[in-house]
Amino acid sequence: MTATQDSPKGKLKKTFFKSDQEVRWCPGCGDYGILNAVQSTFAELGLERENIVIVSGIGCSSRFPYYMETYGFHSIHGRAPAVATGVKLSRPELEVWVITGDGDALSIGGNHLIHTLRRNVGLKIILFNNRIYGLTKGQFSPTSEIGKVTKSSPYGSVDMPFNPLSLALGVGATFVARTIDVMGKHMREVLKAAHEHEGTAFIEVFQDCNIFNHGAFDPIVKKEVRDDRLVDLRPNQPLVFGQDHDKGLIWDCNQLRVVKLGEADETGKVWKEEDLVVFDPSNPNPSLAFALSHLREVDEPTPIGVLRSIKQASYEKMVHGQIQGIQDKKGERSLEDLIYAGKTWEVK
Amino acid sequence: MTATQDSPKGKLKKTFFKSDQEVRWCPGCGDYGILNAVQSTFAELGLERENIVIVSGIGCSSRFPYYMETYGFHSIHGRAPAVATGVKLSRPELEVWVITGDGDALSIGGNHLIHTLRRNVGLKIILFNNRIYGLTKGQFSPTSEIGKVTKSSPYGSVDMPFNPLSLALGVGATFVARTIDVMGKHMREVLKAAHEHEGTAFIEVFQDCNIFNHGAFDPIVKKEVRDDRLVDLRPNQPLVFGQDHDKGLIWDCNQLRVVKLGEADETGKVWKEEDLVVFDPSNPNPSLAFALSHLREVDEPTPIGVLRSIKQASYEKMVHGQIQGIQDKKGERSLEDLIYAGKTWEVK
Amino acid sequence: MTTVTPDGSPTGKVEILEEAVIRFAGDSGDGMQLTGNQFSDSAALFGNDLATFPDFPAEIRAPIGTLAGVSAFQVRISSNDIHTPGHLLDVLVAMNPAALKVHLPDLKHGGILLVNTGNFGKRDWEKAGYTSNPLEDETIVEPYHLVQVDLNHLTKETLKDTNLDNKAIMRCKNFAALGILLWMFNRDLEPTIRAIKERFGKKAPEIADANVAVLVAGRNYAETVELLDHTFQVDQAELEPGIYRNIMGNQATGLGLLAASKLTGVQLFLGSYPITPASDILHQLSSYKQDGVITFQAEDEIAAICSTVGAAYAGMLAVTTTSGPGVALKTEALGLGVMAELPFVVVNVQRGGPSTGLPTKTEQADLYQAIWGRNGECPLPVLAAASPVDCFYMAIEAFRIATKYMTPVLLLTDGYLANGSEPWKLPKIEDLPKFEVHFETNPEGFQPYKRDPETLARPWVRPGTKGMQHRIGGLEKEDGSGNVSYDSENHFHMVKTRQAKVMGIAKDIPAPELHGDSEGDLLVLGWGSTYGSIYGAVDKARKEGFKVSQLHLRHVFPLPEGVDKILAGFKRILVPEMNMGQLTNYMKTQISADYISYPKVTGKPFYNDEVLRKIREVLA
Amino acid sequence: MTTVTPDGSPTGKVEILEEAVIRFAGDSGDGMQLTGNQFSDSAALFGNDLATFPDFPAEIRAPIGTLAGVSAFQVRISSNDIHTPGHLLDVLVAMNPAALKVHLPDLKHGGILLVNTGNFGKRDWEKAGYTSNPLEDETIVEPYHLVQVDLNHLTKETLKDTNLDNKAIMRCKNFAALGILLWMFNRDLEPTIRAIKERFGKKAPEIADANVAVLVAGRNYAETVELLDHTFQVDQAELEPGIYRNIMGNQATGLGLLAASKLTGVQLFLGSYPITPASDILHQLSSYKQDGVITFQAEDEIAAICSTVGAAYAGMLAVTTTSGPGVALKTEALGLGVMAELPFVVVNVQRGGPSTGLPTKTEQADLYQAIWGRNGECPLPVLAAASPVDCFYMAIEAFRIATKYMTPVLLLTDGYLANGSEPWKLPKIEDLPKFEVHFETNPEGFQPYKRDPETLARPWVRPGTKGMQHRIGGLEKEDGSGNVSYDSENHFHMVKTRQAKVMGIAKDIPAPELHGDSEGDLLVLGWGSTYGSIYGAVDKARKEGFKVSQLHLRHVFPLPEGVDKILAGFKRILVPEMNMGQLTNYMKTQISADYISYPKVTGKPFYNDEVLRKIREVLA
Ligand SMILES: Cc1ncc(C[n+]2csc(CCOP(=O)(O)OP(=O)(O)O)c2C)c(N)n1
Ligand SMILES: Cc1ncc(C[n+]2csc(CCOP(=O)(O)OP(=O)(O)O)c2C)c(N)n1
Ligand code: SF4
Ligand code: SF4
Ligand SMILES: [Mg+2]
Ligand SMILES: [Mg+2]
Repeated sequence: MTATQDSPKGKLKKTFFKSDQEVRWCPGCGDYGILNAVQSTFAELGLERENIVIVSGIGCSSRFPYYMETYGFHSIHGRAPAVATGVKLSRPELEVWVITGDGDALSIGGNHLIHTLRRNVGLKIILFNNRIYGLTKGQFSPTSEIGKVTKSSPYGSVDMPFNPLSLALGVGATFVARTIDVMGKHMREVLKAAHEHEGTAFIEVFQDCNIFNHGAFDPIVKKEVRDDRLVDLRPNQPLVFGQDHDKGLIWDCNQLRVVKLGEADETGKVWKEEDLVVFDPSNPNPSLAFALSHLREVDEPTPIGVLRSIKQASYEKMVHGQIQGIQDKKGERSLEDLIYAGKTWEVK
Repeated sequence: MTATQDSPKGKLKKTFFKSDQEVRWCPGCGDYGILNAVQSTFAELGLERENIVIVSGIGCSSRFPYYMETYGFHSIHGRAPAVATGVKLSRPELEVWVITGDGDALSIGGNHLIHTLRRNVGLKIILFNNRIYGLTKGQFSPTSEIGKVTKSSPYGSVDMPFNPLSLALGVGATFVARTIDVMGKHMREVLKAAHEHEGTAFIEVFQDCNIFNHGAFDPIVKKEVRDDRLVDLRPNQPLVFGQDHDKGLIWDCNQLRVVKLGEADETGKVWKEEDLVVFDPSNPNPSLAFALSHLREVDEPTPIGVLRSIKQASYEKMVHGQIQGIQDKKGERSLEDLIYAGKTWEVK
Repeated sequence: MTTVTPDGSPTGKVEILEEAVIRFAGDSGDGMQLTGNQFSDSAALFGNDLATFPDFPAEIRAPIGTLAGVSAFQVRISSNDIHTPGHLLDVLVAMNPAALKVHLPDLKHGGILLVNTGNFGKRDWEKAGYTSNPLEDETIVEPYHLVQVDLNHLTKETLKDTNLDNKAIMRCKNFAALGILLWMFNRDLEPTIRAIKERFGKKAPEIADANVAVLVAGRNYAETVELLDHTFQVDQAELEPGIYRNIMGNQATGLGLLAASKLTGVQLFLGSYPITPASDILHQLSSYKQDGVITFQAEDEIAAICSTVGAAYAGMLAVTTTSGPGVALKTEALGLGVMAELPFVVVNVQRGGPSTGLPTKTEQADLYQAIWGRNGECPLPVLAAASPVDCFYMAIEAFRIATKYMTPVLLLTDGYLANGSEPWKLPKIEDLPKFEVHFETNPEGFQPYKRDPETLARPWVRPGTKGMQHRIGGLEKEDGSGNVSYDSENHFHMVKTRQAKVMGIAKDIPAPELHGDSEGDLLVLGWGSTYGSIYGAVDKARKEGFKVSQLHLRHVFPLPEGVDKILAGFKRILVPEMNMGQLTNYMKTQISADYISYPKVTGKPFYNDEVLRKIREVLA
Repeated sequence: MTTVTPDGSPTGKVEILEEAVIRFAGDSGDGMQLTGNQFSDSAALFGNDLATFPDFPAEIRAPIGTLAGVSAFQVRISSNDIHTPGHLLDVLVAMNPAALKVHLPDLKHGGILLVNTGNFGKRDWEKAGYTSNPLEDETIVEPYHLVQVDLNHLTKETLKDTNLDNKAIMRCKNFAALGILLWMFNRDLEPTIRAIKERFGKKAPEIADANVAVLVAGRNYAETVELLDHTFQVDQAELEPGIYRNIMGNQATGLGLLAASKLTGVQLFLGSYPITPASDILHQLSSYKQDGVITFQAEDEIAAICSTVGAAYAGMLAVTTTSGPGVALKTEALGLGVMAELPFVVVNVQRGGPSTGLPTKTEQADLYQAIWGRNGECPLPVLAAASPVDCFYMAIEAFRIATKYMTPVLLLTDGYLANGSEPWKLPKIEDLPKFEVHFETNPEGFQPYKRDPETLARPWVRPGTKGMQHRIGGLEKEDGSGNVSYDSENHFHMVKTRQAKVMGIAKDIPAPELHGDSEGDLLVLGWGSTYGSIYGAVDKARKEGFKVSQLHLRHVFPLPEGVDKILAGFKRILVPEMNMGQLTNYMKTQISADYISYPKVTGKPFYNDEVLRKIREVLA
């Protein structure tokens, strides 16, 4: 608990959102970076601490609310979106953020996640994807790759993983994004976009578990390779990437394909920027976003940034709008009206 | 129970798969047509009754196993894919079919469904989609359209529905198809393709609930409109549809678009069959299948048939393959080996 | 004792009855529920006491004319104060052979059996599994007073000049039966005619007219042919003066939940997932939008309760409604509610179990689950409504306890209460239980687990309140600060505190009223929906001279203070319940006494007679 | 009594102890579990009886040097037959100030306190919340025999000529402590050196060499400086002759499950979802692929048990493993298992509750849930293992009962058993319980619910068996045919039959052995992991002359036949349990007697002394 303190709008520091609880993740854990980015973003946005509710499930990541000087609810494994839906439906005026892990959100909590997304409840969901169960000390998760050796798969996992972005797009998410624990600035931008979105914002963060799955994302996020292995999505820009901005994506044979810019390919064709696919996250049709989410991690660039952000009324708006409309038409009833209703008769 | 009876292979009648239980769906229910098609297909395939296990959840549709002279398990609401996974992993040699409804599979059972699909467990899942909860007498389901008035939404539902095919594609399903209760022949073909598939086959069937949601699919499946409102997918064929085969689908501005064949459009372009998208369900990249699943029901044709059918080892094959491999290398241990292992010492 | 019937119509002899039990039975499509309700309404308006109970078929509509498709509605009308819809029938209306087969066993010997012969063709009785026409089989119908009417023909004749098609015409035939029954009991047709017009008048005036015509035709036919040589009369009951309304248990529950919201001014939130026999509460609250009720049909029971937990945290009167299998799924989150000490209500409308069991039948077998069905030391108050009307008051009581003690509360009702109805003497609004809800807003010295010294409740803070940000969750927490704590002694302290808080409610709930003397040979102890069955039986037994009393629990856990003293006044305690002895075992853990368990697990409620017989047996 | 130590090394005085309790405590990264295990192994090889118990910190690795990051391992070595890892410590090894702070309260006055001064810098003791160096604070260390060694320095010096980097070098320091302890107890280094080489030899021979060097250096240093003026000796225990192995409870459970499979020849299937403290069973069975074990890490606990139900239906020995919150999620499917009468096992490794509670601490508070935690009348057998080794036998017993009676079985263990270890005298294979599993294959007269007249079990049919197709499910079914039935009397019959089947198991399970006389003033009744704590206490109390005996339940529901007779031999029954009195209440429902509940809910097991004190108090 901290005493009342006015929010010095516009010049908040991230410490304004720090609670008095000692942060207890392992040294080197990627969770620290995300905590940092969230605190900074809230500060930059000048949010009021008392108007924020952070709901989490169970997992290392789900300890998050303890470290935030906001309202917080560390609920049970996999159920954070359902708890948060109750909060948001009850109090649409509050900012409700959900913190969850790849096990919490996609394994036990898969059902609540997909229903939250289809309903477009106004929650901002940050999925800390470390491709492992951290808290229970290292079993494979629904995002662990095939062949992964863990405590519960000593001979290698045989479970095909989910692609969280494809999953979200498939169930009708209205805002889908991805960012990376070590890319603070990028993350803050994504978080801000999520904040602005009406309805559910789903953000996958690649997060390093220093203890049980260290370096899982190195092949694509290490500084040296990052530019060639990631494609950072910019609204209404052609899909260019590469350290030298020398590669791009075209639509070919019903799918996306990587081409080198300014060089002739085997057919002799020289690709230019204007041949590339131009990407618009606000397109109501999710076909291209889906194709992007499906780029193969091994040999194609991994998309980061906002894949989808469309306008659609949030669930709480629909719910309250309906109530308001009916109230406006019919008016509230007194308890007496309600009880003394239907067929009544008098005994004298 | 019926007495032993040899399966007269090759000349089976569908009655061979009829159990002695009286069928108890409402008169006019679409479920009858599906029961019929399944029995016929099993007969055509010459399956052995004792090698089939049908697992269902709870719902009108889930009464299905009682009517089949096979092994059957009417389990609990939403859990059929999980129960069936246990059966299939234990006994890969059995045919395991799952019968489920839109509430059973997509509401309470959503999590098991998506995990079954991503793992590619060798189950054949038939989802009876009547866009309503039938058994509990008419509440809206996760496939009911916005605005639907039901017992639990007297002022109209405000929940955005799932698109079951997009959902399946988003979570990595290897076989995805759709058919219609009143199109027996089409359904039997789809069922056969599902039977042949390795891994999970997911089949959505548009099913009329005569009592609580009668005519829900009429705008697209009624005989008069059907040809113009449905596009029946044929492998490696251009996407043509329409009573007069006069319409087709092209890829335009990052999504599919309907064009009229042989006529000039506003830009003056005359579209021909060779301009159309050619569809191949065996393409490992699901981008186009996803785009198809997203055609708008109101003004674009609804795809039926097989949207996706790719080769990928089934989960049970992976599991048993791994066990076999390790057994081949290390051999089984006797109980003695196992108990008298680790650091032992003797007390004399 | 003679009375003139309201419309002064009786032509022949009139037999005065204290009460009558009537059952309407037919195919699901025959409109038996509507007919039964109309008959009940007319009895209520007339001034009888009454109780009703529908008997639905299994969930899916079975093929027409089959045994599985039979739907029935029972009503008991009385000139006395009654509490159950009765057992053996005075009148059975059987619209087809299947209805006859299913329900005849319940008809009293000598009772009136009214059949619609229009549906007794060969195919009809074959479908019901008869090998010959049962109406022609003396061994079947001989014990009864058989009255045969071709209602199909009567209906068709009556409506032959209308524009209705045959299907629509045949749908009216239940009103012919109703007309006959109203004649039989000397009832005025007027209220029924008015009701028909209200129901169909606006949307389908031609249907309303047809139904009225058939109703009148049925009455006239019976009168003309003197269908019985005398008619019956059940006089007005001496009910307390007041405004009355007939109400079903589920309806009362829904209304009670909303009443709690109106009384406190705190908005109502329902998170629910449909399940028989609880769904109607969801339906009802969904129609309360004009009163600001938020209803959320969740993807499953887990999401339903979790959204409820979230809503309670957010400062709503939050409730989730379900039945046994749903509670099973909710237990993990109930534990969270106990740990986070949040106020919300879980309504379990019990049905036949275990597993999917008998979804449309009644049972009381979820008491163990309610009291003990969670991992860890996880106590929470358990209430049980005693009658359809009591559902209203217990719903309010559940919210009172939840918000005062900051705890989840389980309210048990069951299929019998849910769908059964009885007249409700409507309370004055000012007589309704008052309770206030307090949201903590003062940051001075605030701690999320600082307890009220009397109730041991922690403060309820609405997120959004300035300066009171705090974190809660499912891990054990330090008392006071609410910080996560792995400390051994704190854990023991918290386990004891949570228990003490719940047990402390015993002081704050009314001692159950004793029906009968405070000492005797036998106390019949019940809980929940058996109230009426036991009441009637104890009444009769006392009249027979037995030293027996009744005690009925509506607050089951914790027991109200003083129950031990009441029990001590009796030599033995008979515990009838619709389970294998769950209250009996629970009582053994609380108060030692000589309990006799009397289980009945047939999917049907106890009948007065059964309990009476058992009392006689025990005291023989 | 004097003995020569194995390597004949003691130079100074040797004190013979009956037993010693030693705890190694340090930071999570300090390797305390390994050190403790190595010390235990050497004691086991030497011939002591022993019991061990680790004390992990909460799940996430806390920052180095903090209180939350302390990890400990306790071992009690004895020349007697012992059953618990003991309570107060004879020796505490504290590798840093945080370890000192957390564990010092448990050190006996006069006990040896070995500290690594290398980690007692100002920043170190500040991190542990001390305001001055505790080693210099007499009020803190005065009551103990403080032994200060700079293990960091010793280790660095020893390894200064190796190629290891500083981090790797510092990881060896626990072996210096181990060397000192082995010297202190006059133990041969040889077995430990062999173990180090086995463990590290192949992958990292330079690490193995370094560890050995530091181990020897520790021993030599202690000997050279005569760290204590005398050393200790704990003689061999008189254990029954045989081959022994040290085993932890979870390990024994996993092995028992596999043993059942090997004994019956039926393949083992595990459907599970990770949860502390049950996950290790999943890990272990996942490594049993060469034995054909199928392990399925499901998406959640519901899928875990449902896949288990499916596997049981398919003819496997099927099991699901979890802890309390997981059982909460499994209850609906458990009901299905009861209704479908399928044989499978649910293992609940209990932890501190309610809700998420104290995941790494032990508790026995899921007994209510196990016996009564389901909707409807849903009885199933509940077993509880009494010791780490007993987990092996109870796992086999669970499958025996499940398959013989066609019922789900709940096996309760807990965190204390799961991670605690004791020596196991390995059984001869031919002495293991025999049981056969029968699959019905004869279609003649087959009915899916035709019952064995003795056990009331229905037949188990593997799908794929010709001519025996049938349908089962969660709706109530007709006895015999298994067809769905809504019949009232059939339902009552089935409810009674399912109950009779489970209660009938009482005849088929061994009466619990009485420890002590069959009559007396007090019976101490326990269940599950309290066995050892009660055993030691009763032993001592009897030596003190009290008329007290012990009865321990491993079959909790139903109670074995004859328990009532045993209880009748005692005036009062004391029930110590790690909950608020769950067995006590359960017993009240079964056998009336004068029970005294003795609850402890601190996340820690009972100590012998506590129980002893309570016995004295009760009998005072
Ligand atoms: C009902 C239930 N089942 C299982 C667990 C154990 N559990 C806690 S967290 C967790 C998975 C954590 O993985 P993830 O969500 O990826 O979070 P991370 O620790 O990696 O951040 C599991 C299985 C639990 N707490 N509750
Ligand atoms: C745990 C649980 N919750 C709820 C129910 C009630 N229930 C049974 S079926 C059903 C939904 C049925 O809808 P659907 O799956 O679409 O099947 P349909 O009847 O339409 O074929 C529900 C809510 C139940 N049986 N079990
Ligand atoms: S276990 Fe992994 S995810 Fe958890 S706190 Fe440690 S580094 Fe982070
Ligand atoms: S309620 Fe609807 S889905 Fe169910 S059986 Fe009747 S028509 Fe079919
Ligand atoms: Mg993770
Ligand atoms: Mg449906």
